[in-house]
Amino acid sequence: MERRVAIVGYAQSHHQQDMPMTREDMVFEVAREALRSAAILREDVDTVITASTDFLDGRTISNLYLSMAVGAYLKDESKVEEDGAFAAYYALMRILSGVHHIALVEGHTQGSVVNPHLVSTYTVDPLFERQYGFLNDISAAAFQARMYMERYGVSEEEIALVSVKNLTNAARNPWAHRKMPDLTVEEVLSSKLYYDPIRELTMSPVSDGACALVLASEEKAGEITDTPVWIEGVGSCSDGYLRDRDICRLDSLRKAALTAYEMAGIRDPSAELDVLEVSEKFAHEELLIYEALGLCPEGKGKTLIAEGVTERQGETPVNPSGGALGADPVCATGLVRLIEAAKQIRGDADAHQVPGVNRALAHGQFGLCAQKNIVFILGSDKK
Amino acid sequence: MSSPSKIVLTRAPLPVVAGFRWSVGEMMERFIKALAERRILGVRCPQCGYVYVPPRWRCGRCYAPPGEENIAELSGKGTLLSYTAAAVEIDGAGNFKELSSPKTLGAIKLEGAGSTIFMPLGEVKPGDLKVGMAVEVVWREETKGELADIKYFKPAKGSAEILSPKAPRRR
Amino acid sequence: MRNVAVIGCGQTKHSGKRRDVNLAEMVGDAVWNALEDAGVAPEEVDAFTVGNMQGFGGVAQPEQWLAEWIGASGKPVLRITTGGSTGASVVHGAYYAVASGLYDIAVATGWEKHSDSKEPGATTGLTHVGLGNTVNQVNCGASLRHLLSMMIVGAAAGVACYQAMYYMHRSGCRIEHLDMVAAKDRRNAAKNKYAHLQWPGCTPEDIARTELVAYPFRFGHICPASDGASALVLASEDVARKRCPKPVWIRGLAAYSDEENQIMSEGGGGIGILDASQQVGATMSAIKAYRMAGIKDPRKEIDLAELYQPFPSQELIFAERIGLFEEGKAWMALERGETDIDGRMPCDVSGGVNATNAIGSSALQRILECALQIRGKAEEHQVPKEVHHAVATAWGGATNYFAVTVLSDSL
Amino acid sequence: MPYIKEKRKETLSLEGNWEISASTTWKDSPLLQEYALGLKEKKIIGSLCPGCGKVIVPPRNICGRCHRRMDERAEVSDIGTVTCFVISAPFEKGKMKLFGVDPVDLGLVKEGERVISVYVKFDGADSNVDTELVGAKPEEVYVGMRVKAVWAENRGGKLSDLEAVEPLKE
Repeated sequence: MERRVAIVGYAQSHHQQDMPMTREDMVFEVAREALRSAAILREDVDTVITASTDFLDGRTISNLYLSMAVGAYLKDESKVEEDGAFAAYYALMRILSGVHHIALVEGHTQGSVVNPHLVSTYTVDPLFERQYGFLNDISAAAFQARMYMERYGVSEEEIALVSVKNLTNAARNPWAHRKMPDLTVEEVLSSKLYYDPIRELTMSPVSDGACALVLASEEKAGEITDTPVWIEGVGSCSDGYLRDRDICRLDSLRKAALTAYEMAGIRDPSAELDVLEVSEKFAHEELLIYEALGLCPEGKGKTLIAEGVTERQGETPVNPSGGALGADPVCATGLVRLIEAAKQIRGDADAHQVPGVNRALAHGQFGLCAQKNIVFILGSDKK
Repeated sequence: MSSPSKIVLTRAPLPVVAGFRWSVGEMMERFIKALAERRILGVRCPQCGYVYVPPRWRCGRCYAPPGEENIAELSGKGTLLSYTAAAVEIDGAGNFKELSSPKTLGAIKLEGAGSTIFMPLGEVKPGDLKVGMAVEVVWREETKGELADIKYFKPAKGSAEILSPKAPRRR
Repeated sequence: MRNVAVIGCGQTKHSGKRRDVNLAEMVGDAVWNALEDAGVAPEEVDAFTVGNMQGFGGVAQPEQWLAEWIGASGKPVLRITTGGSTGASVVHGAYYAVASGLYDIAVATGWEKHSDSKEPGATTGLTHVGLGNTVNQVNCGASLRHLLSMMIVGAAAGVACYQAMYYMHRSGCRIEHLDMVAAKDRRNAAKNKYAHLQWPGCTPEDIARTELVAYPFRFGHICPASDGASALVLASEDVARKRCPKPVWIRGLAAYSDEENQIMSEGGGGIGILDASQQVGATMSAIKAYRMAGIKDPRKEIDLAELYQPFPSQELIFAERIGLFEEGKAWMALERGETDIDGRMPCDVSGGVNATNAIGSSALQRILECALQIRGKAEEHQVPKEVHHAVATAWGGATNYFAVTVLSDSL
Repeated sequence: MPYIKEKRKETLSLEGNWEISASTTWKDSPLLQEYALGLKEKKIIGSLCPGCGKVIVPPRNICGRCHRRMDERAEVSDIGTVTCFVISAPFEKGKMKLFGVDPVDLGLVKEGERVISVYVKFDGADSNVDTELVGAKPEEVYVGMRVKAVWAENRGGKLSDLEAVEPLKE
């Protein structure tokens, strides 16, 4: 990247089930808090990019009634209709272009308004799978999990370890939704079954939540903060439709990660990344993500979780915040990862802080079986 | 965060249902009509050889445009790539409904096909399902040229082809 | 700053019913036409931006289903939607993708397939915009008669009707002028082979004979609900100079949001805009876009405008808002024939949104039409004069989203 | 109308539903209820922005211009000015349906009636309220017309307590 862009402020809501707050209030609060955390005014912002979807918000043109709340009045505004991490990516491009200098990024979903799993049924091919009625994000993930387990000899217990790690991590994160400090593998495996082998505790919860992020160009970042978190690399990629891809591999994530690594000059991600925040909507997905991110060879994801490598105190901690299993306010989930990664670098991560983080990875995804992926590499000036 | 936490939940007193009727295009129309004759059609890309089920006129991999002459008929037999047993289903209002008995569902690669199709399974207990087992289509009694003509897939007789643990070749 | 050019344009025939194709095929057609026009192979495209109104077609995140149809499998795809202005927002997205230096060639595409909805026109989608508010109002004891009076306006697509009245009140514009705009748009559309409502030789009197919907809108004033898709190929300066004999440069762009203005805010609260035709965001967007493009006097320097005008009043309002005419005088220019295809300031020579409205495609088509005119490739509706600078607008949300894009034949 | 017609092949259609109301629970603030309760006492309340001083009727939570909460309330007059109006075409039986019901059949409007929708800026407010103008003919309404609220006789704290506005006789 020719120019450098930094994260200079952020905020998130207390993600929870059925938040007793209007969408407008929720968005207003995180936007105002993000600006406050960057110690800038709304007037300083050049462009605002939000993330939400019409189906999930229960309103066509979901951002329409929120422009005022988010602080976009007479600002160059746009909306991405997917995860907030993609909104950050768009805001990054806007700053890199030199046209804008400070961007406010916001993402939110209240899963209590419309069940996101219902919305996932609207994403499948209306001319074929949708007519049979059973394909949704959970059943697709079940196919993915079973295929992965069979192909690489992974057990349900090994997958449950991911839930145990993330949900116990979430217990230390004040913003997380599903906090289970004493969770055991047995409890995970006896939780309610949805689509075998996907259970309540191996899929993400339906959360209400929002978050916001302030990005600034190098010149502006210098004025705003002494602790900028630099975006050193970014990569995004989309796979084809479910029918014509190998759902056992996250090819688009692999490509996105390679692009981001190359940009950031990363050769050995396991050694060079101090912490990773990824959007694992299902427990088994985290193992696929390890492999696609190059933390281990294909099929060896289970080793990392079994050996504790990705534990909070492990060599390569993944999701010390609890990840998407800890809270999944759909369009905010990936953007929260970016915030959590930035917090880790700033040493600002509450009780789930990992010591000595200089470089972190944040991942966002959207679509059935993680069809679309985006990877950010963040770094600090220290080192 | 400070904020007042008073809200009202707003539910519509009247049912508002939006209906859709998606036009299917010519290739898909052929596919659907052929079901009446108990035939499953696909299309073979003339350039890269990938076989799409249902058929389509643009290859998503090499972008060549397959034509009518590339339409291929599939046998109705295939391999189970993956499966699940559903304990619930989602109704139109977004509620999870418990099923009285699990519904078995499969991800199937038909013989010679590139695409994976997702279909209900029948005549099999969840515990007997195995990745790699051979399956075949079961038609409903009277086929009418509708998607519902495919009733489900069931385990086929004969030896089950065991899926190689190696990932398929990518382009 | 990296310069960005339009190097390829593609669209499908827009019409009331495209039942011959499915959604994926329709969008694929537009993208392939654009790639062919640009002489770019699908493998060469670095990134995609896409958008439509997902509730209108009943498919959520349709780009996930149709990624392979537009050649986007294995590529970055960004879905951008802002209501009516979606088409322009995706082009802006593609502009920034290239201008950022991350990508060299980007494709922007927008579409709508209204006929996939069982309800007439855009009923489903438009109902869903404010349904939450309406339901809250009903629960707070709104009378049926009040809802009816809102429906009257709703039938004329919301606040546009009021907006027209504000404009007419302060400018002196009359209903006859709306007839003139609508007739011009339909005549122009007849020369544009991709347009929907094509009426060769349509006169203002023809429009005046159509039924009154709610004063001042007649049936003949209102845009159709169309099926169609369009796409643009954008490229960096290096690529554009090598690959394209006549690149069209995107010289300025902005999209300032205003306060939502469909009389209410979320939940049914009020809003702080008293005159719906003010559209401050449009003016601010234009000022920024002209400044970027180095245009000092748009009235002299702009050769042609493609304005987003589902209703004829909006052609006049937005032409003034972006500085093409003096305040309150666009209708006089219309009377003098200045906005005609051979006029001084041709407006919507493609027929505009008033003649073709496949929502996600509409605002993209405005930019596309400017590019065609600058390249001299608009065929039958090509304006006789040379076009050096053209401006495209977009309008969306509840009159609160705008996008202004300035295109030029040179840097 | 002599539009150019085109013939195109129609392919099969497949159907699907989107149960909008059954699947959606919107969350709203109680502000509109608060406003409706005020109407019962013939009070029209708005929210007052402590930043810019604007009074928004009905009240809303947030002033986007100042990007701050509008927790204060202000009462505005029930006399105001028409800032804009739209006049319906004459209603005819069987011509238009409202939620599947014919408004003429339902007795909401009379055959041939023209409804005048107006935006009214009540004195003291910085926003419009949309309502109906009664007691005036379509040709009599004009921008700047002074009007007064018409209150329902039996008010129940509903939005319909503010029935309409009528010309102010001065």
